[in-house]
Amino acid sequence: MALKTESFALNIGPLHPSTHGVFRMRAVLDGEVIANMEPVFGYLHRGIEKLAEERTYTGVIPLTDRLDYLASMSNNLAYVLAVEKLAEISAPERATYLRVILAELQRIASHLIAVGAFVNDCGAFFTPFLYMFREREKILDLFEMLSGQRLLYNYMRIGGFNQDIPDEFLPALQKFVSQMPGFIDEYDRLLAENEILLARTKGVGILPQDLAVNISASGPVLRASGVKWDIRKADPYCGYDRFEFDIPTGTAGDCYDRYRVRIEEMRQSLRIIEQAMKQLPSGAVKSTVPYLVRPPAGEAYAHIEAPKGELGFYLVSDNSIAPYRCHIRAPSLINLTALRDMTVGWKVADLIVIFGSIDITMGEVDR
Amino acid sequence: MKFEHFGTGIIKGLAVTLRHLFRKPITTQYPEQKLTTSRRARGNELVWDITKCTACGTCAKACPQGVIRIVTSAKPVENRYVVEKFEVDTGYCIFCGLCVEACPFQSLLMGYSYERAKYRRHEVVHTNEMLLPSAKRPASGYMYPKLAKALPPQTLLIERDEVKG
Amino acid sequence: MTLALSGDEIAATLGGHFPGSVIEASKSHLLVKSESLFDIASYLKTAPGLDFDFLCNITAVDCFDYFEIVYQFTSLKHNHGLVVKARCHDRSNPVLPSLVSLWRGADLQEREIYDLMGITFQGHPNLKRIFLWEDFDGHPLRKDYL
Amino acid sequence: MVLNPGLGMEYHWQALPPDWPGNFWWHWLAFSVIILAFVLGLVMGFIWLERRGIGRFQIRLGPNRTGPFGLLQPIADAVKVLLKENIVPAAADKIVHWLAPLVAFVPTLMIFAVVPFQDGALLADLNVGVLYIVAISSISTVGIFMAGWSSSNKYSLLAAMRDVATVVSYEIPVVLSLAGVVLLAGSLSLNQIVMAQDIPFILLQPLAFLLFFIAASAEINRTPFDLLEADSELVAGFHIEYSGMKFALFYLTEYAEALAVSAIIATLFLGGWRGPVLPPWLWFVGKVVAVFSVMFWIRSTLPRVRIDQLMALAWKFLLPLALINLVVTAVQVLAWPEASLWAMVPVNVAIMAALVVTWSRLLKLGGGRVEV
Repeated sequence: MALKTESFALNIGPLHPSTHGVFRMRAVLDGEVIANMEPVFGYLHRGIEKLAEERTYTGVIPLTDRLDYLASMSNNLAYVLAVEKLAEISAPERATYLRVILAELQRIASHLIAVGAFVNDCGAFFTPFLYMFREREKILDLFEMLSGQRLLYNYMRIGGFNQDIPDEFLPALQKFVSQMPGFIDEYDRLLAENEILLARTKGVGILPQDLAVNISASGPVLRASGVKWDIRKADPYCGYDRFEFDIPTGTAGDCYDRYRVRIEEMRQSLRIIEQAMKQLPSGAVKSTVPYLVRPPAGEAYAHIEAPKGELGFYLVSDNSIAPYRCHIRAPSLINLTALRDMTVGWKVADLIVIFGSIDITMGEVDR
Repeated sequence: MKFEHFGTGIIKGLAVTLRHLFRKPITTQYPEQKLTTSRRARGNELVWDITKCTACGTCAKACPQGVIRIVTSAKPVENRYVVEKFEVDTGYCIFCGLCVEACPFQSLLMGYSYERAKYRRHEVVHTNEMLLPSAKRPASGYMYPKLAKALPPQTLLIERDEVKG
Repeated sequence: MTLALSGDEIAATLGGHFPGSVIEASKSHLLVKSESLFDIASYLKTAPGLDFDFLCNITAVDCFDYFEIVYQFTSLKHNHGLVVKARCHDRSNPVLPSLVSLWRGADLQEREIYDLMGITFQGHPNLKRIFLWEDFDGHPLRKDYL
Repeated sequence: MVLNPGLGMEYHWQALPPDWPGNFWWHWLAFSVIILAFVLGLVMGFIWLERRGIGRFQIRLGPNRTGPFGLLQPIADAVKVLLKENIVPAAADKIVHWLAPLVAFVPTLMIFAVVPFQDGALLADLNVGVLYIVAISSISTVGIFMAGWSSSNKYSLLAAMRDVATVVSYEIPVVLSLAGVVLLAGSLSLNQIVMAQDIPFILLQPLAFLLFFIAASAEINRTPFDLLEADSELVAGFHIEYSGMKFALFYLTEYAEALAVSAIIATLFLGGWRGPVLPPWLWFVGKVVAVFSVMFWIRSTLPRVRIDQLMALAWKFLLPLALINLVVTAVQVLAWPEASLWAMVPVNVAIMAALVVTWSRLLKLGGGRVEV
């Protein structure tokens, strides 16, 4: 006897524990299976690109903090690199090294949340999440020591930093770097071979290599699909070519690979930090930059390998003190392009896992 | 890759959590136990040194949110401007610290204190006297390393959490 | 280092295939006619030696007289990049061909430009507002939006 | 066949300890009060224990503001929940929505009627105790399904469907793994089973214990099988539209079920109230708490399985192993020499290890994309 069945629409979000903010997915379900899925954006749209057009070049930096609020340092870096490219300013050597250290610390912090939240989405009851928050907390402590705030740092400036690092920073960082590998090993013991996690993530939400390139995916999502593409290697900024590190890549492009790539990237980041700490020169942290930067008319695109992917700032100047146009290439948004392809045919529970494995921040998706 | 599909991973994970059971909790009991914030803390309110202020208005221009309002008047006898009203609407303030960086006469500092919740909307607007430094409203060392040196060192989790993974 | 290909050289090769389609070529970018944008893009994607398989970024700039759409192409294979621009002079109804059929990465970015800048991309499978709600009036990133 | 309605009651009456005061009705009243107090008290204890325990597993403190060590936290929670407004969705099926918490809670409470707190100290020493538990415990599902259905919320409905599927599948391994114990003890009465455990059945029946623990956790929806609450997917599952007293009942049910399973495991596998030195009821409570501690330890560690994996686990892993265990036990009961019962322990542990390892190799939980 054939049962009469009917698919139904299920709104996942905007207020849902696993949408990492205010994201909404309109899923059409056939029982538990997703027959169709449409992402709905815009619940956190603040018009940052428009706001940036009315602020001085320096005044935009606090705005960039609020893009990917889990990786504010990387956003600052991408923006100041774009302005420096536009205004042809170069930061002093010490500042570039410090930028590398901070960007890599930020990558670890962001990946810790990404992995923790991802495992939470798989259904773990906050334990891995809180273990990872503990290490993130240590990084936030370091950032607080530098910038005075824990989340929205506003620390980088056009041409360097607003102030030099305090004396107690490097010993604390050294301690963190020496402790962190042990903690990463602990996460691996907790999660990497867990049969349930493997069952939930292996082979789930596969993003094939050609599709990953075609949708302009970047960051761990692209690398998990097997593409060895990292802007730190491909287009080095801040002297990343001076450091030795590997680009971890996945093979299958499934959720498990994305999780593994993030864990491995943390190890590589620690390697970079160690090298940068050894090579850190002394000297000024800010080059002489006029109080109100007036870049010559023109345009510049600077991109960095942010924790979520390729974060780019496209700035157009009309030789005034405010950007004429400031476009943000947000990796979180673009990585979501293939969400429908990755989720249709999977179950509701997988939808959450796949979405969690992409690792987005709504502040960056909606801007 | 080798996966043993008979629960070894689960048992390993259980061992990790069990080990954590015997570690010291890393949380602090907030209202009783307080961590010392960073010496450069960008705390809640601006601290304004009226004696050094020349009413130049640079801070107001530097503010990306436009929350600083200065009313000045000229004092031709002393050949200088005086501030009649210095008003900060901390409700709109994003505590970015750009005004402190911009101040050329070291008369504006970030506050070191926190816990400044208010019951009324108008109470977040701070004017003249409310911004002056006092024992309750110490200034932080943000942009001023000398001030920072005098403040107590920040409590770091890394110092408290000694256990190696 | 991602090699930024010079617009001049690409313009020279393009001139043979698409005569008259390149309006302006400089060291930094390539300005093409909006009608031939799609053909040029599909050529750039597959032409041997170029292989721009990665559409890095699309953005639009309101220059009052015209809208300038900036495409940043990257080739992951050869590690080089190219900036291609196109212009829309009709302010009331700016239209460009959509590149979604070539790079699906253009999908959300074109929707974003449509939403905030009001440029219609012909051939886009799902062109509707992305950040703002459906009956929102105006396009905020235009310079005349107040 | 004519059922003799007097038989069970008489049997039960005779099974009472001779020095027990009063008559049958006094016994009934006293034990109803004891069971209610036991369930409510221990459920509150469990809530406190779980929150504090998970807090420590997660290197934080857990609730510690209400009373010493936060001991009054469950009471504060209860007061808060009871004072909350009772909100019923406009589109809900009101009567069913109202009935569902009761239907879910009462059977859970009824399980304790046959659980012995110490020798003979139980409400009804049914000679079909295990059967009674199995029968009564699955009624809660009806309540949960009623809740999911009547809320007219899609999340609740999904959760309700998941629960029904889970219980239907997991009832079988539960019964089969209990059958091994029953074979060994030679009785369905829980008190008799406790009496039979000179060696705790966890040692004689390790495989049955493992299967029962997994299956029972699934049936009462403890992590990693908490699919019908699934806070990361279904927000709160079947009780998403419940508030106030009715929500409190569901919350109570959840922990009462955990308590019931802990009590059953303690009785059937850990020797129930038997133990040296300490008074029997304390042994019983201690064992119950120990079993529950393992449950929240697991909860604090593991992610959740998916619904199809849950089904696969039941049908491909638990069911065949339970059947094998039943056959092995039956053979052992027939052929094993009575005197050398201790020798059975290593044999059965070895059998369990071999079976679990080999069967796990055959089982693949991952992947499995469903085509639409």
